[in-house]
Amino acid sequence: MAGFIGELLGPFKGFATVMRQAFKPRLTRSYPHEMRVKPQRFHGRHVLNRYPDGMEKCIGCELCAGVCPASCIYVRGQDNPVDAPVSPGERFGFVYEINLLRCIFCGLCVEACPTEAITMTQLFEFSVTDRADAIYTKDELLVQADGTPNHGQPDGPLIDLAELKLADGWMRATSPAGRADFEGVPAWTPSAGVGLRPAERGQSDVTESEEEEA
Amino acid sequence: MPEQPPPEMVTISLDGQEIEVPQGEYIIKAAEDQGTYIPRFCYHSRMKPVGLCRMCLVEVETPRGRILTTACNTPVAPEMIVDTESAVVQKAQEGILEFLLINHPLDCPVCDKGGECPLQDQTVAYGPGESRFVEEKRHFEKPIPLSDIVLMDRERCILCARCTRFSEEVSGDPLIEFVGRGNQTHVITFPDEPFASYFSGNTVQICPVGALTAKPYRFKARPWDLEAIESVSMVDASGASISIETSQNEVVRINGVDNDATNHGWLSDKDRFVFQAIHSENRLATPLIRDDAGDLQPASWGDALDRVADALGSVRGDEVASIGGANNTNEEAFALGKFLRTVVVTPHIDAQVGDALNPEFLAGVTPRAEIGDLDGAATILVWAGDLKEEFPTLFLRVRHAVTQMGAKLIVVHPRRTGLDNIAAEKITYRPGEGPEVVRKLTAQGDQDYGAVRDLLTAGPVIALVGLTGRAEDPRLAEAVAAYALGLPGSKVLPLARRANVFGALDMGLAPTLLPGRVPVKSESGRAELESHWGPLPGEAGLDTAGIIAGLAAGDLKALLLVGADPVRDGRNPDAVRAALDAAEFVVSLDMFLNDSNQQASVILPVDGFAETEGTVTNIEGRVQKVNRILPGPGQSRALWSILDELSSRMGGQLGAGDGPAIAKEIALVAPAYRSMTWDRLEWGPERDGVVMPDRDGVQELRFVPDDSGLRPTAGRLALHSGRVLYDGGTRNTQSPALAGLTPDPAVYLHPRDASALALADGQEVDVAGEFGTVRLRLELDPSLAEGSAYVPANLDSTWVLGVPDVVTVEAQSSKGKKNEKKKGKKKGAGE
Amino acid sequence: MSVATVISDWSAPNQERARTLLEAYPERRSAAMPLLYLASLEHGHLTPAAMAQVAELTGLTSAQVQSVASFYTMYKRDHVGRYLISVCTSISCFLMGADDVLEAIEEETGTPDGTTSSDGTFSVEHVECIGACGGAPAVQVNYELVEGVAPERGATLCRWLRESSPEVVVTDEMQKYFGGVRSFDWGITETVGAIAPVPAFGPYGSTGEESA
Amino acid sequence: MTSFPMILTERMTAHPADSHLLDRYEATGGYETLRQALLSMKPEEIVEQVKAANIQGRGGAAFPAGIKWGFLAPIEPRYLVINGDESEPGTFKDRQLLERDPHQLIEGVVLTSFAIGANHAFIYIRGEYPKPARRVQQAVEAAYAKGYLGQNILGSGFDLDVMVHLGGGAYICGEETALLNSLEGLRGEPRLKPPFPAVEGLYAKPTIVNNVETISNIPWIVANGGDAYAAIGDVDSVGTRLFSLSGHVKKPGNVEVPMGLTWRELIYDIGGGIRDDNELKAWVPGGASAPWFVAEHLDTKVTKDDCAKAGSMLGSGAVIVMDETTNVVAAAHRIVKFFSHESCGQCTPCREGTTWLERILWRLLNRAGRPSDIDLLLDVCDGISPGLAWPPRMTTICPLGPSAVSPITSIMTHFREEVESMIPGLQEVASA
Repeated sequence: MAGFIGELLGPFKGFATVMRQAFKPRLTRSYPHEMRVKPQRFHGRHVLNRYPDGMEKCIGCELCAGVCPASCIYVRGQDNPVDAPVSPGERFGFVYEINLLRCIFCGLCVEACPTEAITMTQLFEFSVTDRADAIYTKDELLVQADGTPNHGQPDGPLIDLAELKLADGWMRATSPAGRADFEGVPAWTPSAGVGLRPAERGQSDVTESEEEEA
Repeated sequence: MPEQPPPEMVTISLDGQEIEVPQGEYIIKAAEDQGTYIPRFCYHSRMKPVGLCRMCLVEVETPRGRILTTACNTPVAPEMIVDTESAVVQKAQEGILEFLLINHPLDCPVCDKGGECPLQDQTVAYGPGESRFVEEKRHFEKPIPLSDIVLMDRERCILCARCTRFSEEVSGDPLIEFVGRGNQTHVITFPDEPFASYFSGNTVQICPVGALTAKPYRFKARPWDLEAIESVSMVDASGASISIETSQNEVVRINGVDNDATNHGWLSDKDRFVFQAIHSENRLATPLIRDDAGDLQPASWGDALDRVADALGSVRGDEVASIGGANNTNEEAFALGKFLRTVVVTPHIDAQVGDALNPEFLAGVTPRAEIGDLDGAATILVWAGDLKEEFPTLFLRVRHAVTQMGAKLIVVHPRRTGLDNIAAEKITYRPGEGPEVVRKLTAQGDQDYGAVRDLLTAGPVIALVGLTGRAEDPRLAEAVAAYALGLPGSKVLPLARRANVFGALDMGLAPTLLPGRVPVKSESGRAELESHWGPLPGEAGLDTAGIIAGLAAGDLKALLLVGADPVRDGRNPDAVRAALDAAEFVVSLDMFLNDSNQQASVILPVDGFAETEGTVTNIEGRVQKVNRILPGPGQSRALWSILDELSSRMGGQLGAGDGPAIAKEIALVAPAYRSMTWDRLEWGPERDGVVMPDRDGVQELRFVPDDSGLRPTAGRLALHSGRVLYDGGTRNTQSPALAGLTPDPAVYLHPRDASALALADGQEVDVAGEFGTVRLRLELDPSLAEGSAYVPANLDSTWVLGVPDVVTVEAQSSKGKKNEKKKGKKKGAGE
Repeated sequence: MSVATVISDWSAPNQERARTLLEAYPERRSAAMPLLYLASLEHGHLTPAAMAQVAELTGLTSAQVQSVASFYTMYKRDHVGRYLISVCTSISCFLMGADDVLEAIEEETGTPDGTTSSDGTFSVEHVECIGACGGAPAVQVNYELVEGVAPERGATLCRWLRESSPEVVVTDEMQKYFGGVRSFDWGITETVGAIAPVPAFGPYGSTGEESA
Repeated sequence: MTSFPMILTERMTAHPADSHLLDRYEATGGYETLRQALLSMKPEEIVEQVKAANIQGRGGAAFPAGIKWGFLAPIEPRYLVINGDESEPGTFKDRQLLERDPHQLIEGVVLTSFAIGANHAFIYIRGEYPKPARRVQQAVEAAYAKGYLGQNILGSGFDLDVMVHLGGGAYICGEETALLNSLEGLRGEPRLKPPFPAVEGLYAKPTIVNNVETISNIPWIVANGGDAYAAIGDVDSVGTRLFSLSGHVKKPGNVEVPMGLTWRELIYDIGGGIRDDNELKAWVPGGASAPWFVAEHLDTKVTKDDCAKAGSMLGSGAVIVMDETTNVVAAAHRIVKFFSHESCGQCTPCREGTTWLERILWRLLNRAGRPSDIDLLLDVCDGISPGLAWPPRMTTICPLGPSAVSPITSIMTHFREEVESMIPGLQEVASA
């Protein structure tokens, strides 16, 4: 008996599922026309940063290359030209290449970097038609003089510069070494310029609940 | 090493463990040998302890209680109780590290030493967690170049004095020193007097922090991406042990390896930086064939080898000759010798370019000294080229023996040498008058040289015998050796400069020698070899001079040049060039184009240093392993593989399929090398090399020098053509770091000779000899014997002069033109 | 190379003194320090050229001589004024107010500690203990001592030096007019003194006769 | 105070105008001892007398001179070097001996050289003492002229050459091996010991280095016998000694007193008490290297052993008195600054440590100290002188580094509250 009724109701059960789902919020988006806000700490493609005066932060120390578990970074240092230094100090990153086909976006390079030269953005669209193009060179990685990252589709709908600023927020969150001492210390970021970042959990006055509120 | 009595052993207690150590050993060394590492910065096992850094503090039980003392300068005593890790010691070590770090910049990421830095390592192991220093660190201007090669960053310096001690104690040219006092002490050169030492690179290697850096390596790589392999320096024939370090298939650095038997870990700057030539853009990377228009065109290996095989096959075997092979490994030299003797079938083989001693003397003089014998010598006689210029690491060993081990030194040379300032006696003679000096030394009751003769009565005497200059009669050295061998407890160390010339001779690359120090004229030796190789010519072939003459006369038709440049190195450059032009076919196997092979018919690129694996033999007959860490550039190939393929094209069978196979054949057919295997040299106690022959006396050639038949002197200005370290040779000029160090060419005259000729210091003069004329600047040099002229060999212009016995020096034809003496001339020939 | 050719630009008496010094010591190297004083006297201060000359004389390298010279505070490798005023600021003098003396002298001469006045008259330096603690605070002019110098007397001393510009600086003369309490009684009055900022001893920088 | 002979200063006290001249010296019995000793005594006898006198070195380390002479290695040539590099802050006794009675020193030099078999003696005088050096030089020349120096002295067959060598301005050259380096024309850096100078000294030959005051005593000892000398003073510390009084005392200057007085007698009776009759706060008993004494030590006896037991030393005999107005941190800073300035720079703890200490004290003085600085100061001191005990253990080559530690441990022991009061916020925290 129950079996019979059950069979009769079967199609309606199916409809019910459909109807139930139809009124739930939609998860899919019409990417690329509509972009999703990515998590603050999204690991996107790397950039090489500059100091506010335009000097490169990379000193060619190769620590990122040394720490990279995928061995996808190749760096060579060189003596800084005395009259036209590229970075502060004696040494600068002369060659800087990341093979993004090998990169596993673990972010160890960011942690290893002693000068915050390499950070990750939220840029994630970098399809290539030639494997060689997946090796990003220093020209592509280095931010422009105003701090804007280079990217393949500057004016397309794929890039939301506001989002990039969020990426900067992530960078500041870990800088330098996430120490609470730096709370309230103005920091400079590629696209957001000089600013303060809000305190995080573990830093002075922020409790877990407060953070969630925020 | 010579046998020394075993040291007396004492028992001490180290961290509660009883250990046996040699009496008098410093605690730091004794502990290290037992596996207990005591941290240190200033201590270096090859220099006297100074106890400056205080890092090696340990506690020692004494009658007055436990005292803190430095392990680097406290010798062990019987029953001594040493504690290296007590709480007091740990606290002290932590304190010292904190002190060292308060003023040390934390720029490890940009520091070349970062990653292999003793200060980093020991801070991690023994140091405090954090610094409590909140003040501003000490600042100096940085980095400042101390010389063309070495840079100094005084902020990083921890004042361990390793560099200053090295230059004062080991190399004897204290050009860098502490300046200032207390907290402002730093290391620097005198203003306008650069750290122009032949050994400056060693200070960079032993600097425990990144204070001293060398330009060729600076910022080239980080220690963790280096690949390293041990090998032997091929700059001179003293066999300095090195480690070749590469990054991304590029040699970036060479470091000395402490080999007790040879270099004690030290290198000359040439040993250290000559690797740059490997990566020169002028390296030959593809075979070249001369086309009908006379131009060299790139070709395939197949075409090039065909061409060579055809050419060599179209003449009689004994119309072919070969010059060179002294810069290759023993295996390559052996393959070359076998190729020539069995495939081409010619006896005209010479690895020397007519500028060295009799091969039988070099290979077979007995008793032959080892370098280590210097340390036990009472008297050292150096009658050879200026060791500082020709054998820099051997120079350091002689210095060590004299300044540290108490040997008395006698130097005989036509001019001042680098050893003069530590020599007990110096004899300066006019080139060509050497036989007279020998006669006076030998003659009983002769009034001259009494002090020298007195010194030579104290044995053991070690005589370093070689050519003082290129114009010298080679037989003089044999006469000197004959004299020296009559002295008490004497041994002779024959000197020839070119990298593996002793290996080449031992492998039979000489007209009079077969592999394994067997004379061609030895019936039994030849028969033995024939049992492996088939019939061989019984007559000695022509040497380089004979080959040049034979080519000019048309008796010889084809020539192999194996890494040789006889035009520059020969006695008469024009004659050699003419002979090469007269040859029907010249094939050059080389790494570079040079003055001799420019006109060759075929040029084949070969692998060189760091690109081939094999063994080499040094001046003492020590066989050491050289290793490969790089592929050759482009299409270049190993010499043995080229010869192997050439053989098969010529219908022969060389059997030189790979290095190990050749090594096995050497052990089979070369008597003196019978026990030699690569395995022996790669592992265990014989990594420092093995002196051949083994002491079981398998060497057949026992050359006894005599002192007859010397060339008489003639002419007014006898030529002294001495070699300088930084010469105009290919390797030097292709290494950017070294090329700039070449001294300015000049001719040196004694002031009295100059005034007799009415010539002034700094004047441009024409120097003319039998073979050519060259215009040089005149420098006065009171250290020369009167009646002689010194011209450094193989500089950019001087080689044109060739090697005449005598020269004339006269003012430049356009008179009255006096050039101002050049300021800031490079160290080298002038020194 | 003979001594004369190395230091041919020195005055004849100083050449002679250099020769004597070189012979006096069992090893030539020991003469380095006295020769450095002599060279300072010849060249006004210790120039690189002077150090190179001393190197040549003593058989050292120039770098070694520079190393030795830089270790000791009395070898001045920079320009020094005609009167080198050294104010002791070590513990005993400090307790008796040496800092005020230094300040007064700096003010009077217009020459901050560690510098030389632009007209080359004064060099002012603070020094560590000069062995006049009983007569603190103490000052030396060209290493000739004045003890018990109160700040205003220090200033007067400098004024006197500038105005009367004495050829020879004599301790007893200065002590009489500008000094105060002394470490111990000196007994006699001397006329020997320094003619340059080099200690007035034996061969270098002294004049006059030692007399009762 | 019992009566005692004025061994060192009698002549200069009696004849202030010409005690430095040879005529006066001879007129007061000078060089008589030498004449008799050279002609009638064997070298060993002189050594015996000096051993019997048990005179302790007056340079600072107080090592018995006779025993030091006994360590000489049997190698020729030997050298005698007189250490006149008196640079310890507070010390000016040798200056007086050099200036006022140089012949007494020279006679001592000849006697000592004869005793130890040296034919070459050097008198090393600090560069800042040109006047004493002149007087000694003049005296040496006069002695040569009269045959007290040179070949065949007084017909005895004994030869001696004496050279006066001027230093270049470096306190560290008062350390005997540094002095030898300086005399050899090197940087005045102390050498590693062993070997001691008696075995390998000047030019690597056996060498005795003695202080000016020590050697100035020798003529009296030889003339009157070692036992007579040993009878003066206290049991272990014998003879008379020159003390240099300076600082806040009414009568600064050098005084010759027998060993064994109390500090109260020295400061209040001989030194006349504290200026303005202020309270005594502390004094440095033996030159800047010595730990300080405070009022509770006033009745300690002035001998080597008693002072050592009380945690300090007689050192160079310099007594620097500080009254109640003294800022002890400023005083300690000044002393540490001295050592930091005079550090030769060769070994790490001294070079870096003394400078660091100086900078921490400077911070304290400028009210920029941190609460953690007290511990930091003591810990840095510990890194130079582990355990902060007296006599000090050292992580350094020579005692200069630990000398800089003395004033700091002194103020921390005796005036800790005053030091703490200079650190903003520290006492509030402590009282809260």
